[in-house]
Amino acid sequence: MDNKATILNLTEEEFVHPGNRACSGCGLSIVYRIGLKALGKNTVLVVPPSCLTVMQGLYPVASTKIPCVNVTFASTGAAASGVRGAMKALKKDGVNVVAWAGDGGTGDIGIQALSGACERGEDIIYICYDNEAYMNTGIQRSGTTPQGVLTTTTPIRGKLQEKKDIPAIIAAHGIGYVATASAAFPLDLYEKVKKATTLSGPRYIHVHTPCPPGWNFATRYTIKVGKLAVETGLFDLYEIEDGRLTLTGPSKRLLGKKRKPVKEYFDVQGRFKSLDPELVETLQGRIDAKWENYNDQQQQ
Amino acid sequence: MYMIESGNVAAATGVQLARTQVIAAYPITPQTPLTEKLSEFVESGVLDAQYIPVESEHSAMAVCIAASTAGARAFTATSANGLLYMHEQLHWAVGARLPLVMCVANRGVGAPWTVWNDQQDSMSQRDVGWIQLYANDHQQIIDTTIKAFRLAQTVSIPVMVCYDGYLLSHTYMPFDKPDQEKVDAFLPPFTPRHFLDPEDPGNFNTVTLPDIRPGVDGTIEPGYMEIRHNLHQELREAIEVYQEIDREYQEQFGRGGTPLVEEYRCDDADYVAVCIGSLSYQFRDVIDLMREKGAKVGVMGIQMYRPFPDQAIVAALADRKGVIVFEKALSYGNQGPLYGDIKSALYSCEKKPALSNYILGLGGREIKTSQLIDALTEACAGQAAEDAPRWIGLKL
Amino acid sequence: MRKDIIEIRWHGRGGQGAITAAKIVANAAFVSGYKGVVMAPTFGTERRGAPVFTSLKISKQKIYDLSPITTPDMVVVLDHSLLEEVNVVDGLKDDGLVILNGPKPASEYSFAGARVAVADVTSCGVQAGLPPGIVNSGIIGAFSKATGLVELDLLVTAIKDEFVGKKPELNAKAAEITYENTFIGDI
Amino acid sequence: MAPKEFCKMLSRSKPGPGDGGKTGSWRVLRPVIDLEKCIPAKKNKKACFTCWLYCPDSVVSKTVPPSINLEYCKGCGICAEECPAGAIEMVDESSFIVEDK
Repeated sequence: MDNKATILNLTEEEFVHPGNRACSGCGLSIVYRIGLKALGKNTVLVVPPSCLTVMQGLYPVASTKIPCVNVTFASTGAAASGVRGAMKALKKDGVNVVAWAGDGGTGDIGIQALSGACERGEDIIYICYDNEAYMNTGIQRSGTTPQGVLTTTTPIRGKLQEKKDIPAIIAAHGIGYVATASAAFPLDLYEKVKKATTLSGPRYIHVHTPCPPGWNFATRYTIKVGKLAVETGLFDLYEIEDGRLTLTGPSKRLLGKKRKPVKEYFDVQGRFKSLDPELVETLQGRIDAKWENYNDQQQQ
Repeated sequence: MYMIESGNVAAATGVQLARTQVIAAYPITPQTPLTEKLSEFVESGVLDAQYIPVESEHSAMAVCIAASTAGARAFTATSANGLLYMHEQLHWAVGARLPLVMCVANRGVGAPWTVWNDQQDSMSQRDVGWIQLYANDHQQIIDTTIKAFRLAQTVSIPVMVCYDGYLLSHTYMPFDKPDQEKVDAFLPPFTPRHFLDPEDPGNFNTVTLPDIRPGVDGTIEPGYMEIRHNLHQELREAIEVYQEIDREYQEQFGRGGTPLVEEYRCDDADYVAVCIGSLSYQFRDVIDLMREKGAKVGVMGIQMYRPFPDQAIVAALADRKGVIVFEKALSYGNQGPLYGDIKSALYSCEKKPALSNYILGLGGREIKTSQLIDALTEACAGQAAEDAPRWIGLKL
Repeated sequence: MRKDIIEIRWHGRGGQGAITAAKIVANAAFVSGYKGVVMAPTFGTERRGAPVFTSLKISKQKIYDLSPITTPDMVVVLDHSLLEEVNVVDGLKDDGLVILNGPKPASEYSFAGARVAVADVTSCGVQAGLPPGIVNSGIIGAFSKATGLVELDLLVTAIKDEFVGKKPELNAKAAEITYENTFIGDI
Repeated sequence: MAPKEFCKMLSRSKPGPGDGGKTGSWRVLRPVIDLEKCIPAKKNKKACFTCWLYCPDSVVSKTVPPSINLEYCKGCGICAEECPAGAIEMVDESSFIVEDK
């Protein structure tokens, strides 16, 4: 990047109107607001059912100043391909075609269409905001819900299975750009989205997105919780280009350092309250092993 | 220019002449040769379009929906379970009022698997709001495909062009390929007033409330129910619109004239067989043979099934002694779907014809001319005037 | 049931080109004045090497009945090895004709009263310069000689149109050579 | 057929504020900026703007001093939580009732 994004040089132009229906303290609101700043006006959005559908407004009022087509749940990747196909057919260049979906819409019901678009090498940006459950329908487990999390469909013991690693699945398609980001690090997110706009082919950005009602924490802690996920080494910020994974910003700074125990992250959220200490230990072990690997690779 | 080609190639040629801009499709028998041909047209440069080889029929329709919303003329094709897999998207496309055209090479649906022809696939999609046109031979396939694009963009409602799998899709027969120049004059480019435009950002297909609601400028905008009501009204109006389009096509190309129903020797017929698709042509030999023996019979093919051209159908059938509906589909647990529709249309007639319903040809079961003669003779003798459908060629 | 329709059934193996052969004859027949031409391949799953058949109906009038042929006026057999697997004369009309690609003289074949025309199409193709096994252009020459339904020159033109980019001249030559080497047996 | 009012055919929304109404009414706690502590206010120049960056509802202005659009502020408190100078306090809305009237 020529100019590093700073709070001061970030554009004041807003593409999202206030007074929309997002929950108080919504992580997606931050991701959406900052992401659209990076994408800019010359953008077309493709959105399946999700919190974003509601946040974008009920007919006939839209909260977003970017053209958008709402599509069926399973079809986002294909619909984005269709928009790009039309742009090519109509000889319209220079428009960012951006699919913007939740974790369920991306990794569960939408993965077939997304996989197809990646395999075909469609010239689209796909942004997944991962709030780790079906929040729009009232907090049901999804493929990306972490192990041990209480949801309305894992109400007592918490989810038994591990979180599905969507960015790794997408990266396995061999596409040119895969990145992870967090609502708690808006400038890192901004730079990754901005970088994506300068590339072509399928580009995928997976954004960890805290959700106060879904994760059961007070609205003021959205940034704090998001930061803890990164600082404990649980959710890592990276880019994958040409098959090479590079940690970025806040995660990169953790290399070779002592990380905060993941328990700190669990303790500030109601959704982890049924975790038994044994599982906490297991989960900490997994994080430690992962970082040992990162550190080893760093030394090579 | 005359060509001898398959029905699928006739359809593909129509799509090419319509200067379709975005094509998405997924292979399914017996539709596949159509999209193979289109991919060849695109790769060879005969057609300047984007061909997107998607990973499912659901995605094929997603591509068409999005491309059309972005302002491009879009097309797909499918059959049987592929069409059923699209079901959700069919509703979406029509609710979004997109002028898509889709060819359906009619095939029976599983389970059990069958690849052969019947019409259960498209008949089971009759209530989604798409316009359904049926072609009886290759000339009608190519002509109807071209007219379908014009109709779709005139009324902003998607159109399904259906033709019998294998019987038409894979059979070769001669047909005339219209001149590109004349097609261009007949079918203007697709230029929607609203599309995905960063200069005029709109949010399409947003959540819509049960009630009406003021917009940003204070104008009251419709609720879900008004939008759906308007769809129904305009779908009804499409009957007349299509007749006008067909008249114009006839003036330009010298073919057409039967946009809603196609009658054969019906003028003085006491008994009329009614069916959809190529069966209505096969019936012509049956009618000729029975006429030779003095029976006053005729056959009527339904060319537009949705919207249902009830007035034209009542006008054609009202004073007959009997109407015999032959169908390659069934509303399971009830009767043939066309039969039910015709019965309901004739309810208002003072002198109601005797009605009979036959189910035949399911899953590609061969239909013999002799069987049709037997059934029609039986019905003319008043022996099949009952609601429960009779089955032809059943081997129990 | 219509008396004006000539029904021709083509027997071949999947991938052998029976459909292409029937299509070429359909094109030439149409050009020669048969307004009704309907050619329907086996409906369903065609597998390479498996026996397949194709229906061709021609008439001076438009044809409406698309159902498969059950009582052919003539059958064309692209590969004599099919005779062991398939009853190629099934439903053949009483004065029917069998046109066969086979190595033996016509007198060696007997089809219960049917007329027989035989050509060693495989050899004729090789003689024309085609790779061994290409028989779908050659058999058309035999068809023309045996039936007289469509003039050879129209068929040769149709062959050249169909085989654009795929050795059109050699395929045409195969048909011509086969035409000269088709022998019609006595009844 | 007469040209149709395309807008009445389908759901196509136009951008505008306040789709969810005056979302300021959702607030239980109100952010109040202490200009004595606020960094841009103290320095009297464009600086910090952490509150502006993190605000989910874009109701904080990037001005000196920053101001908060209370018509739409949902009162989440992220600005107060993240302010590096501790300049924003979340104050019970009920204490403003008299004042507002």
